[in-house]
Amino acid sequence: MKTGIFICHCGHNIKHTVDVKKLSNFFKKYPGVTVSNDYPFVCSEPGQDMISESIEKQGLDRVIIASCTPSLHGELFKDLLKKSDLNPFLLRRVSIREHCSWVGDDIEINTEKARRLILAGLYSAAHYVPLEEKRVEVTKSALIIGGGVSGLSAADFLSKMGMQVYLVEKEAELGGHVKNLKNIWPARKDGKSIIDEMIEELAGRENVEIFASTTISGFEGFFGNYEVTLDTLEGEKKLTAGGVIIAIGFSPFDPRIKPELQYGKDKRIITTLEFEHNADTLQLPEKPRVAILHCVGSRDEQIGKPYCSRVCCINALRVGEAIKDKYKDSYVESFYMDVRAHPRGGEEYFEDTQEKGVLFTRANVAEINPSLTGIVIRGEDTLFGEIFEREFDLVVLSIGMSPPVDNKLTASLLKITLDKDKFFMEAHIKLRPFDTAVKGIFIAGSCSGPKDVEESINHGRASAVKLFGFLNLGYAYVDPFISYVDPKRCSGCRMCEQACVAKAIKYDEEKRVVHVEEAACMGCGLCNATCPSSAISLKGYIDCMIDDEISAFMEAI
Amino acid sequence: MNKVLVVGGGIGGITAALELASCGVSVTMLEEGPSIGGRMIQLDKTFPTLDCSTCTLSPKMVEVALNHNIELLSWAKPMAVKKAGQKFQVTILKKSRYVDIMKCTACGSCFPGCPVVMKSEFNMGTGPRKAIYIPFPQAIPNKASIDKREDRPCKAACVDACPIHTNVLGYLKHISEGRFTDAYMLIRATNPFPSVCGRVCYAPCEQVCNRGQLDDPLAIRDLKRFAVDRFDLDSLEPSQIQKTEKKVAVIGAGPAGLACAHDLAVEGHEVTVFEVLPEPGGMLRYAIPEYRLPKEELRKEIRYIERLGVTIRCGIEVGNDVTLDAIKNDYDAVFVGTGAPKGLLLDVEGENLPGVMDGLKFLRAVNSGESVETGKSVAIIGGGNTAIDCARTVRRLGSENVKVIYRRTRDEMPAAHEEIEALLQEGIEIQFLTTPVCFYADNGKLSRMECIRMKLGEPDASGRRRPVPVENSEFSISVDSVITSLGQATQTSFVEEIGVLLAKNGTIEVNPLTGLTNVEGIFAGGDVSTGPAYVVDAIAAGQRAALSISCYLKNEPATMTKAVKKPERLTEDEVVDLTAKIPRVGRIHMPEISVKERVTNFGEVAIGYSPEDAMAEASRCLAGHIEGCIQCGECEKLCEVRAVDHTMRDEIVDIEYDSIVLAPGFDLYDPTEKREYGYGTLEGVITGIEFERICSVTGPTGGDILLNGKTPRRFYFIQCVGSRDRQSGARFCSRVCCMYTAKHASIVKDRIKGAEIYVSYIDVRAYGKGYEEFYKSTQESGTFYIRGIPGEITKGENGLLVRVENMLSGEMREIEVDIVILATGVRPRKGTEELCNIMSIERDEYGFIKVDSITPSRTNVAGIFVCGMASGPKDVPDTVASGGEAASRCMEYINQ
Amino acid sequence: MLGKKIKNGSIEDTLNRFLKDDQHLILGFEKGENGVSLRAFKNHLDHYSLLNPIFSTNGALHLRRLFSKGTKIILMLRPCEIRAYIELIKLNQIEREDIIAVSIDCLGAVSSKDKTDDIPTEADQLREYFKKTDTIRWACNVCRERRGVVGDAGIRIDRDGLFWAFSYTEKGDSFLSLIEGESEESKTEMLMSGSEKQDQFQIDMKTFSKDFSKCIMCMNCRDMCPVCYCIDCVFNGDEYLPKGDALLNKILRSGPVQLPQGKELFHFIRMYHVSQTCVGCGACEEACPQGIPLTKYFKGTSERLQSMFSYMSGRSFDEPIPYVTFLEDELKDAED
Amino acid sequence: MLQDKAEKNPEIIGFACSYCTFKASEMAGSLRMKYPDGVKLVQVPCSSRVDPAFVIKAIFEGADGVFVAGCHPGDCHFIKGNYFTRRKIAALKEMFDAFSMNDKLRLFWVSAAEARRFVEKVTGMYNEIKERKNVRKEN
Repeated sequence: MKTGIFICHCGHNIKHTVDVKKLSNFFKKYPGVTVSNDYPFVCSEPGQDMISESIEKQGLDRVIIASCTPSLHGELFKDLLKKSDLNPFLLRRVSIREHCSWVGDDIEINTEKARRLILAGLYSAAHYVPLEEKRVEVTKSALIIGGGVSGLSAADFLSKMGMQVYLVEKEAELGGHVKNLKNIWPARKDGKSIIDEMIEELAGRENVEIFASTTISGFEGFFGNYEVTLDTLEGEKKLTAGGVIIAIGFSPFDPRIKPELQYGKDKRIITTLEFEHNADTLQLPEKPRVAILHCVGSRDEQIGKPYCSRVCCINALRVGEAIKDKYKDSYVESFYMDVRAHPRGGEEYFEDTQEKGVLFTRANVAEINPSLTGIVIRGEDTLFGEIFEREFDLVVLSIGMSPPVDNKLTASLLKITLDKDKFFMEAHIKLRPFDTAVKGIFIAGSCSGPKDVEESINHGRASAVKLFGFLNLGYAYVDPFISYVDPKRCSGCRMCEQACVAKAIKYDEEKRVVHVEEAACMGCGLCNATCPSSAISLKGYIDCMIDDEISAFMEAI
Repeated sequence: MNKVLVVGGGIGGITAALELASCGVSVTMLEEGPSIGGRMIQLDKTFPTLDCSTCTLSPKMVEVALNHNIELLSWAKPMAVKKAGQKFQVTILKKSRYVDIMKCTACGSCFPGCPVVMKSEFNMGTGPRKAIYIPFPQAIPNKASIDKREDRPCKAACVDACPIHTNVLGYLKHISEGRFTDAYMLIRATNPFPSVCGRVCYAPCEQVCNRGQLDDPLAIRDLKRFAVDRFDLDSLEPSQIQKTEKKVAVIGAGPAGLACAHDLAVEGHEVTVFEVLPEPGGMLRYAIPEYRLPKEELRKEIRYIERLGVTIRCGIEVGNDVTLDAIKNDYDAVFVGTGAPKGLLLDVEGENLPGVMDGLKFLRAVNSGESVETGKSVAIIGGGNTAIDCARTVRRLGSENVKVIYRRTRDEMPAAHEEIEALLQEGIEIQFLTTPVCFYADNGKLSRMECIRMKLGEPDASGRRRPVPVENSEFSISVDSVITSLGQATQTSFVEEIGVLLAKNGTIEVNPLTGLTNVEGIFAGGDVSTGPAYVVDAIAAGQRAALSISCYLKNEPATMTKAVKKPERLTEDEVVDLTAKIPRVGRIHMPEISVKERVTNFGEVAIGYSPEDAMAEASRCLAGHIEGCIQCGECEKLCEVRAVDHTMRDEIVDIEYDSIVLAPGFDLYDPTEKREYGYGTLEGVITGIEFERICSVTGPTGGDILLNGKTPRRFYFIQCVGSRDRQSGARFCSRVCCMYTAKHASIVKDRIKGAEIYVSYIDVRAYGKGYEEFYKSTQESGTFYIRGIPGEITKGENGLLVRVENMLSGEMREIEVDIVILATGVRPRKGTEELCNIMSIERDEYGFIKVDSITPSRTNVAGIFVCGMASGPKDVPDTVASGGEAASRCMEYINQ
Repeated sequence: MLGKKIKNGSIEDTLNRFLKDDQHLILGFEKGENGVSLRAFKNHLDHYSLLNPIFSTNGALHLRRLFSKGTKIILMLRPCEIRAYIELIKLNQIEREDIIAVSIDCLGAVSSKDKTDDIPTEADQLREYFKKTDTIRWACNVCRERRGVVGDAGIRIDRDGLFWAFSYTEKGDSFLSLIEGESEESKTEMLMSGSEKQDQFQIDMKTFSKDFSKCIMCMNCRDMCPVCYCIDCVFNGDEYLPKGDALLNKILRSGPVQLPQGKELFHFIRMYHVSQTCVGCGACEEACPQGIPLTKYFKGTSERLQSMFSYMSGRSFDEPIPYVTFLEDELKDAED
Repeated sequence: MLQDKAEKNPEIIGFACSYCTFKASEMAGSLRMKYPDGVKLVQVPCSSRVDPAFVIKAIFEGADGVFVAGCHPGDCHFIKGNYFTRRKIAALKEMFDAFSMNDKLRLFWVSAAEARRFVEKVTGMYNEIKERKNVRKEN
């Protein structure tokens, strides 16, 4: 082994509290070390030249640079090794600045610490092997589950970009819930026209295959090449998809779960969705009295729906507005907890609706009693602290969004997780809101939690562009720091497989050992730490590297 | 490869850029500030999971930096955009950062030296930063930049005039802003004798001070003394030094020798100083009188040098007690700084009479505490500083009739102007154009001196007019003693033994830049090589020699000090311009002890400034008048990789792009106009984002929630400040304030046990995933939610009084709290308007970029897309989704 | 609870009926000349014993890496053996499909090292015997589960000395169906109740070092451990225990080492590896030629560590091994 | 090199995840915060990479203390890794506890921004171990 050690002074930053000369002299005599130099600025041009010259002239096969923290000068030194025809993964950076010279004052002590840090690097690097960013072939096709506005948006983008798209819809017709909405706020458009436009676009594209009345019955494989079995009207169909976007939407809350709402027992009590459908055919007196109840099936811990459904306040406003527009002399009262008119323009809409005459009462509704003349609502006005009892001709329940009916099935089929509310769980609630833990599987739209049309479109397209980024080349490069299995050692206990968050480990029933699907591995090393016989190892962090680092720190080897 | 421009480096821009890059597009990302990260990186935690914002965002930022498809330009913004067909011709302004990012190692060595303290934008002004800075440790690019906004009005002639290039601008800036210790440390960085120079320097800086062209030059020296007086040097611990195991001998413990020893010791060499006199200090110790330079001040400086590890061996005369050759053999290098300790002779009859004394010997005797009898009438011959020191010393010894005899006129007197003034004030007469010709004794004791009048003739070699005796003008003066002070000479015979070359006048011949003599390993500097000069020149010579000795010991070629720039004057135009801008303010003089009092003892004459006066005087400095970098050059000195380059110029480039994604982000509403809340006037009323920084572990308090150093216990949060509010022109809901308030409340609950927290709200809009639950748990953990927005905040007895009507109970409450946090709403980012104007993009009534809800990133210009808060308030996940959506539209556009 | 009473001799009949099929096997105990021992029966069984008063190895050890299907096997073993079997199933070391695991109430056993000829094999006699002598193994004395309540089915003894068979799974039902007679409610209390809780294991490193100083690193403990299932142990390579040149290198670099070296490390790491799967059977101690009190350590630590996750090795087929799963809301005070 | 000096002071090995704790330690460095030299870090991609065997090995090789530090639960860059870490290290701590070595192993959550917390945690651990060590020596 021919190791080159280059110790940076970083001007005074390291040299001031670390005896760099002593270190370089120490390592000069160390077995396996061919070059040991200290230099004022290793990152400077002459510093880099010194390294590449040493690599060429001395034939170094390991390079250790003891300088600032590895995250600084990101690719600089790696590129340097590449230029010198040395695999960049044979480089070891040792931080003797952020982790040594800057955090201690005593030269002698720091020098000793730096020595051990470099020693650890040296021991560890002895186990380094050249690594490659491996290329894996991926299928340039996407499976989109759910033909609602989110799924359609994703399909629209991906097909426009030339990718093969398989759009699977459980219902006979595409369009999800949006197609049934008459007046989408704030676009003020008919939902059907929006959907029709999208479908029309897709229909003309050769690379789009739409499977209506179809469900997924089988799902195997890994990122880049998922093997999917569809249960279509024509029978089973198998296809390969590089990635999947799940956009199965939501199911409307069923108010029957709360019998006190009297829903289903009286025709005069309807949901916002029904109002959308039947707004024109509703039989109402000339001066109708209409009550709108907010938060039906939302913010209700008792029925296990503690979350806010995000869209129902706006839906309630739409109902109020529609009635006021049609019946100028109507009496419309909205019973709410908080008016969450948060979307762009929502607050203004709320104000406008108030100006149109819709009353907003912050209330706890206690009872709904249908009577002959109307429906009597009893409750407490929480602003004035009064008990009220009023009669209405129509009660509209602004229902929330519940998880999609197929949530559990899909989750277990695709090996993804559900959150506590049984929506799909995102990889990170802030920065990866439409990703799952499994690479290449996305959750778009309201299947991961309530969303309005704009947000669902954003989700659909954003997950599509991400998937496109993964697949567009037809191949993908795999991070070199991933796990690999030594099949001779593997006992096939499948503990790693159970623990793997990325679901990147697959068991071979025949050989009774596991293997790593490289494209799916995230490189966390959990499997490595889980395997008692270390049959699975994380490249770049294999056991003996870390063991030897410990030994170097303890001077025990 | 298609090219896309992404404007803005917040989470929206980062998302769009990363997505585009992964789709194989070449992305240029413009960030107006020094680092990407936007608002999100300023957050301490993110709701509803209370994730650390830095942890989640910084990997993304690093991804941007490492992605080969993304070119990141910080300090850059578009200036003009022209649509050419489907493409865009974009003119980009690349503001220079004055730091070469290829060289900068983010070590931060430059920050402490920078004298310009500014409010940190990253910390929303809750903490300071320097003019050269990295906004936060995780910044991308993690490189320093200099906040230079204006050109310096003066030419910093002071720095050029100073032989040791003291950072005058810098320490004046520090003093003017009350950072006296920083000022001292900055002085000390180049000067091992601040207290000496603060007192007895001849201040060449003041002579060239550009302000002097407007009114009076700055009192640069006196301000130095002020800084020195406020610092206790004995408490300064020398920093650790790495030893080189090289030995250097310094001969002569005067300013040159000690300065040299100081710098060599800092480099880690083992230094021994040989001094012939019983105490170190040279002329500073033995020639300059106590009333000008108290000896204790000097001792402190020398003590510090000793604490650096320098050994000073007094009472050893090299050449006598030990040979130079022996020293040369024992040490790796030798510096000779023996000065010019010999007084010159007058060469007139009677000069050897008792009662006629050499000025230097006289001063040495007095400074050594010997009693010297001078009698009643004393004449001092000479016109230099030493002569004046002698005269004033004699006056203090009790002689009543003290005269200075000088053969030319006052204009030719080499002594410092203010010294002459002080002399005259103390009642000492100067006889100009006079020179003694003979001394007479009575009973072996000096009694009389015969003088002759002179007149000025032709100029001599020194440029001064040569005095010529006036014939028959002899007259005599009765004197008890005479002190001659005619100039000094070197004593250099001891160096000849090893063959060091001497000049005719006995000075050692050296290379003036390196101090190297003709003998290898022997260096010299100060008066011994130049003949008598000033303290600061000697220090400079010592330092130069130290530098070349260090190089010599490392076997490196001697580094020549940078070519010295001549001090520049303001041009007349500049003077006119500045006169119009800057009001005339004369110098504030340093107070002195009254003449009556001062002549009775050796107490120091100058008393020193009060802090107020010092700050006022220092703030006259022209350089300090500007905002941002004052170009004092300190960072340049401190940067070892030479990454600082003040000469960088802004660059303007034209690049063609296929599409543009705008993600300029947002600002927060400035609640100053809401007088009822007292923001900006009442202490303790702050905004949410300021509170965020105070909470943040990366913030100015390291995560301790402190208000004026104390932990507040009672908190009042007010929501919807500048949102849902027609008054401030914002009817819209800002969408994030309800939740960030809940987050703040839960952070407070977590960090301050028993904190009392109130939140005023209209509606709690906890609409996102997990938000409602988070709001609930905040409420359940003991945060009082009050429905109703306070009418007024006033100052109460023990804090702030919030008057609010709780709409749910109907009661009017007056709540006393320690801190009020305003959940200020979202506004379009400053500069969005300009950005839209150059791209002809429409905005809505509030100034957000206009979009449509079915194609939420599409603007009115095809090919330009928008994401994030620029088109209206969004929380982080919505921003991420919109970033992706914008990228998707952008991909479609460029693939048409 | 509903179960089947086992009449005298009926269990042999049942098992023999089962063994008539050529593809059927039984793993159980046989009374022989040298006392009771573990035996795999094919075709027919004689001298069958439900109880085995002598412990030499854990029966599950022999089932490791049993993957073939088609041969139906009934395990008639001690609870600790069935528990080890269940852990091995979780570890995918046994194909469960054709195996019925029956745990039998265990009265305790004598170590094979202390075996004498007078040890009775019938339940009531055995009880008396253990009352009179103190030869019962320590591991059995502190056993966590002596009852036949684990696996697919269990054979229990009631206070009247009657044997009962209970089913716990579908397979257990099929086992019960082999036994003649109808299921009935067992009204009498069972002889054996749940084990009393043992004191938490607590020791210090000094004692540990002393106890293990005798170790010769034969690794018999590992080899005989039913749940130490790895086909290639990490301690076989040079990584932890350098040998030969690797050892020489180590000595040259850092100085003298004690030989055989690494024994404390070996036991400590093994203790962690089996911490969730150890059934406390004491097979390791049985195998130790040096008489190191291994059970104390392995059983002690594993019980402490299992209780953290309310886990008990071999209690159920469905509980995942704690290290491969987690709850978001747990171990709040784990952080220091 | 400095045998006698090093021997007196505790040696602590810390496993730090790349995304949070190691970042915090970098930040501590760039802010010139001070902490004892006895603390040395092994960088791992995720705290879940830490095999308890490493910890055991470090202790048997003479480390006076070991800490495993990662992102706060829920913050893991690898989504769930640190939940596994928490289980494993908590169990290992329990095991150490059984052997009366509970002072030797710690589990910390330190986010990328928490440089000060990092320094406080490691310094606290170091000082406690040092104190205990000295007490032991005196006895």
